[in-house]
Amino acid sequence: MVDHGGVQVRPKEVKVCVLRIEGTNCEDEMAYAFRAVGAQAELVHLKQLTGAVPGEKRRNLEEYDVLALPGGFSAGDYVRAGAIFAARMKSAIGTDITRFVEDGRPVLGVCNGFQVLVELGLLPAFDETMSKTATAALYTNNSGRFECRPTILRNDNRGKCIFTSSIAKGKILMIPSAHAEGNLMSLDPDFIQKLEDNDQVVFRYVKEDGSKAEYPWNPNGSRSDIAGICNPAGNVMGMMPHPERVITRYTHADWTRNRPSADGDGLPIFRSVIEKLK
Amino acid sequence: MSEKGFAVKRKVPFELHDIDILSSNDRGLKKISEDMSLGLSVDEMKTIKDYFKKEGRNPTDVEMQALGQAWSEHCCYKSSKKILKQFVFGIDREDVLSRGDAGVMVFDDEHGYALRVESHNHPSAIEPYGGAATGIGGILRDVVCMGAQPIGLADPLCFGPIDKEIDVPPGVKQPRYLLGGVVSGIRDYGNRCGIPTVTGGMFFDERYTGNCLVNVGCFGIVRKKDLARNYAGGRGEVMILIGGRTGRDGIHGVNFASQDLTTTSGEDSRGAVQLGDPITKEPVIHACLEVNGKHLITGMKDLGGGGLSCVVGEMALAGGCGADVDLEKVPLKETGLAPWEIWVSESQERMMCTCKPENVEKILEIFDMWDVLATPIAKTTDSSRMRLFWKGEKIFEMDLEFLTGGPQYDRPFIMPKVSTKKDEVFPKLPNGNEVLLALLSDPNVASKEWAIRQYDHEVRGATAVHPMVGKLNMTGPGDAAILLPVSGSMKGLAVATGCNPWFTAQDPYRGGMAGIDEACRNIVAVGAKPNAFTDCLNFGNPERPERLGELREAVRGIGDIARGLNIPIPSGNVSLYNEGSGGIGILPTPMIVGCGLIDDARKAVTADLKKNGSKIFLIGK
Amino acid sequence: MAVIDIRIDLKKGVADPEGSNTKKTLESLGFKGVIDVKAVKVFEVTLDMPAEEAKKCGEEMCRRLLANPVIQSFSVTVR
Amino acid sequence: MAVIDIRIDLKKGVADPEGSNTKKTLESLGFKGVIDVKAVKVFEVTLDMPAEEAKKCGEEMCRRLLANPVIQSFSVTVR
Ligand SMILES: Nc1ncnc2c1ncn2[C@@H]1O[C@H](COP(=O)(O)OP(=O)(O)O)[C@@H](O)[C@H]1O
Repeated sequence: MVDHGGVQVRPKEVKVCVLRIEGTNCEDEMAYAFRAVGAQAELVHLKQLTGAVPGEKRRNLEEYDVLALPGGFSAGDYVRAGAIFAARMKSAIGTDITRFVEDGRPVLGVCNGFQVLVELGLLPAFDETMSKTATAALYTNNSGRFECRPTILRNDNRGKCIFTSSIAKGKILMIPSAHAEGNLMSLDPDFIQKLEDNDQVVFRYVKEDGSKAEYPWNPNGSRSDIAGICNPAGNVMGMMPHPERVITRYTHADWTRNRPSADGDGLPIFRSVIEKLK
Repeated sequence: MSEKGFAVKRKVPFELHDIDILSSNDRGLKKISEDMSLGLSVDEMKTIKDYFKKEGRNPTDVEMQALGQAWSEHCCYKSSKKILKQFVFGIDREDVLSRGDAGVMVFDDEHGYALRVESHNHPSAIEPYGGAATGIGGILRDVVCMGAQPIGLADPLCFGPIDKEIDVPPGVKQPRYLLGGVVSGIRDYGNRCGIPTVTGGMFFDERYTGNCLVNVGCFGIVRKKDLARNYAGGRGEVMILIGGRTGRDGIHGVNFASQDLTTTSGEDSRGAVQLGDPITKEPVIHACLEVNGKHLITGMKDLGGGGLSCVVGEMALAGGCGADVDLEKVPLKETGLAPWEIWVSESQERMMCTCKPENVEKILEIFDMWDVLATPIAKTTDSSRMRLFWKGEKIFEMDLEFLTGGPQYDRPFIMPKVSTKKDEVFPKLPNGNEVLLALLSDPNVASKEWAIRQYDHEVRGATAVHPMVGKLNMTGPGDAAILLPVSGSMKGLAVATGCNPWFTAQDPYRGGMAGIDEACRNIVAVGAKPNAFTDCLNFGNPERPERLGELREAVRGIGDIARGLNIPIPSGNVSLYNEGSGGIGILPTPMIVGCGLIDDARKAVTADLKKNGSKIFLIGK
Repeated sequence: MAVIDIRIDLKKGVADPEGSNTKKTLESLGFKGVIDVKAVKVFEVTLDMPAEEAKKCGEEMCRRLLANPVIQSFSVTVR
Repeated sequence: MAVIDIRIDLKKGVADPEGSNTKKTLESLGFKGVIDVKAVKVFEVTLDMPAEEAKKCGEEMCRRLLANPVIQSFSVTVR
């Protein structure tokens, strides 16, 4: 995490809730990424939202403009990645979350956060804001193991997703992946078509020249190379790769090979949503 | 412990025995040490007997077990301390901030960085997954103890050959199986804790078949004003036990680490092997750093080898005080543990902190917020003794100096035979293609990417130079990784490893030097300046003069070159008794982990060739 | 008191990388005639209630936490 | 052809973080009376051989690869 110059956007104080439970990680860099684009990010433990803490520590989801679920792991990813975090959220603050989403407020889930959003039923959410049970799954990588490697994403969203609102369609970004369970699956044969029809596909894995990815460019075997999707309303997005790890160029795996810009490729995602909220 | 001739059960409603050493002769003492798995020699037992003669009573089983732990090689470095003192401890520089559980060096005006490496060899040879995972857990705690946020991990490993199924002695596991388990253990624990594994190495040779080496290093960053001490602030303080519950796991782990592996180790060392729980660890790290950052505590130390028995004594003694412990307050995993088991258990994920009584409440509140168990179990006193109580009964009282001092040996050694130019034969090479292919397919040369990419090396978003460098998805190994420890600053910490066991076997003195030299070159190759080293000295049985000679010479080499370069070694670890069954010793392996500084990481360089037509220079001779 | 086994299987058609990696390793160790290996997850749960009720409770646990219906099926048996 | 279940249990006294984290979550979801949760690994293996032989083969697989006797015990049953 390094300071990033060149941020001129000074929007109204956008308050971001970066949610954590025991065993989450990546929350510091997630908060840092939002701060880098001028937002006010706070690390909030799930306990603080459920009232299981002394008065001055309590928080209400209502107070925030953006909810961010960080990557890494949660509760060791025992049972299934994201399952424990999702079940605890749903039972404790399920209605607060539904209200938050129906209010049109942005929710971002990265990596483990994406897994949590799917387990919660906030993605793909074809029929309702939050489905009762999960309707998709992020399943074990085809390789059967954890993969930490650079991946290249193409913005395939036609304009609905709030997190890519200032990123040109077709734009290529280099955003690294690090996960063991990132293969987006559904048993619905029309799954991909539905996502396409609703403009819910956000990012696809591609090769450097933008052509179709195969392993390792698609690190998990996800169908149609999908790396990130949003809900039908466009305010909930989940993605496997980690934009918060590339806020400056100096954390890109290949920056010594002459990357052109000083910004990292993850920055525009955070900037998009903050600009929308200004 | 079952009823044995020398153990007299005390008339109390719990398991407590007085051990009759006062009326035991040498043979009896030897038998007591063996039957109680104390790992103490007859001479050591006699010293203990003399002490208790002065006390006018026999020791309890709790006291004997505590001595067994405290006087093990692992805890008191009895065979190596003299050598370390003579050659490496003395290298001082004004930017060494601490030589505690981890070494701490100045990073910038406001911060220090922590470094330490440790071995987890024997547990990993028995249960590779759990052994490696708990190794990571332990080294993370050593860094957290300094008040430092862990920012990176290193994992240099040595195994037997993996390119073929080999004949292994009974009880020894296939190197392939061991390597797979160790890599998975490091992956799962490191990734789940969210600390990037950024450097390391793998080395393969037959001589590691019976005794693999799993060394794990950790780096951290701490604000200078938050630098923690590892001992009590003085008398009248409270000791708070933090983290996991105490169980039977890991009992006699340190004695086990200080013995040769025998063929039956796999079946009967279960108590010495533990599984880590990264999900407890992560909140423990957060909570410990929070109470330290708020300056609510006076000292902090992790529970490693020897468990409570070592940590309470060391924290009190170094703080210039004694301690009274309420042993029954210790939260347990299971019922029915005898007091001595609780006292020496090495259950994972535990730390101890000391504080002024008025801060206890605030501290407990913070741990509660993180759902981390924290229990006051002891008080520091103005005596020089440690006492333990169980349901009102005093079950332990010993002089701290005697308990934690431990013996120190000047064991006999033989100067190793050093290979000379005359001994070297340059092999006749077949054609170049064949040689190249053979080299590239040798596990010592072949790409380690399959393992490196299972470790998250970018979590925390602060990895500037990655372990693999070059064109995306066509990368090769880099020389050193660079981390950006301070958010908002481009000052970088370069980290790399160095060790050449083959050299060291031929010439231990120069082999020790070569490890430091390699670590330095790796660091310089990314554009950073070497600043400090930490070392893990993996050697064989020190009671064999030729093995001790190797250790001594290697350490002398390390010391000479480090002093020559004026680069300190503020921390390290010694792992002896690395011998498989039948006394096949490992190669002498002084593993070096080096740290370097680079003022502006934007000026870092990587090894990959950037474009056609560049010039290549060879530097040095 | 009842002890139940909650068995979580992958649904048909869902690839099983852990199973196929294990199969490969077994074959490389020289095991012959291995047609298929499936990795299954079992939770052995001890509940303070009669067997009938425990079974129902186990099923509810699957629906709420232990299984993802998209990829997994579950079955509960009393031990 | 025979289908066997190879069940790998953690031995008594070996910590089971997956089991205990799952228990904690079930409790926080409001499940009552949960005394214990153990995470067990099962491999369902289909073998091209008669049941008797398959059982023996499964046991050999455990000894050579699937189980570590230090922390795990195993049992093989024919389905
Ligand atoms: N080879 C070595 N080089 C430098 N320092 C060492 C070496 N071996 C041990 N030390 C230092 O000696 C101290 C005691 O080590 P040890 O007893 O293993 O630590 P702990 O109390 O964390 O178990 C530590 O500060 C350690 O860094």
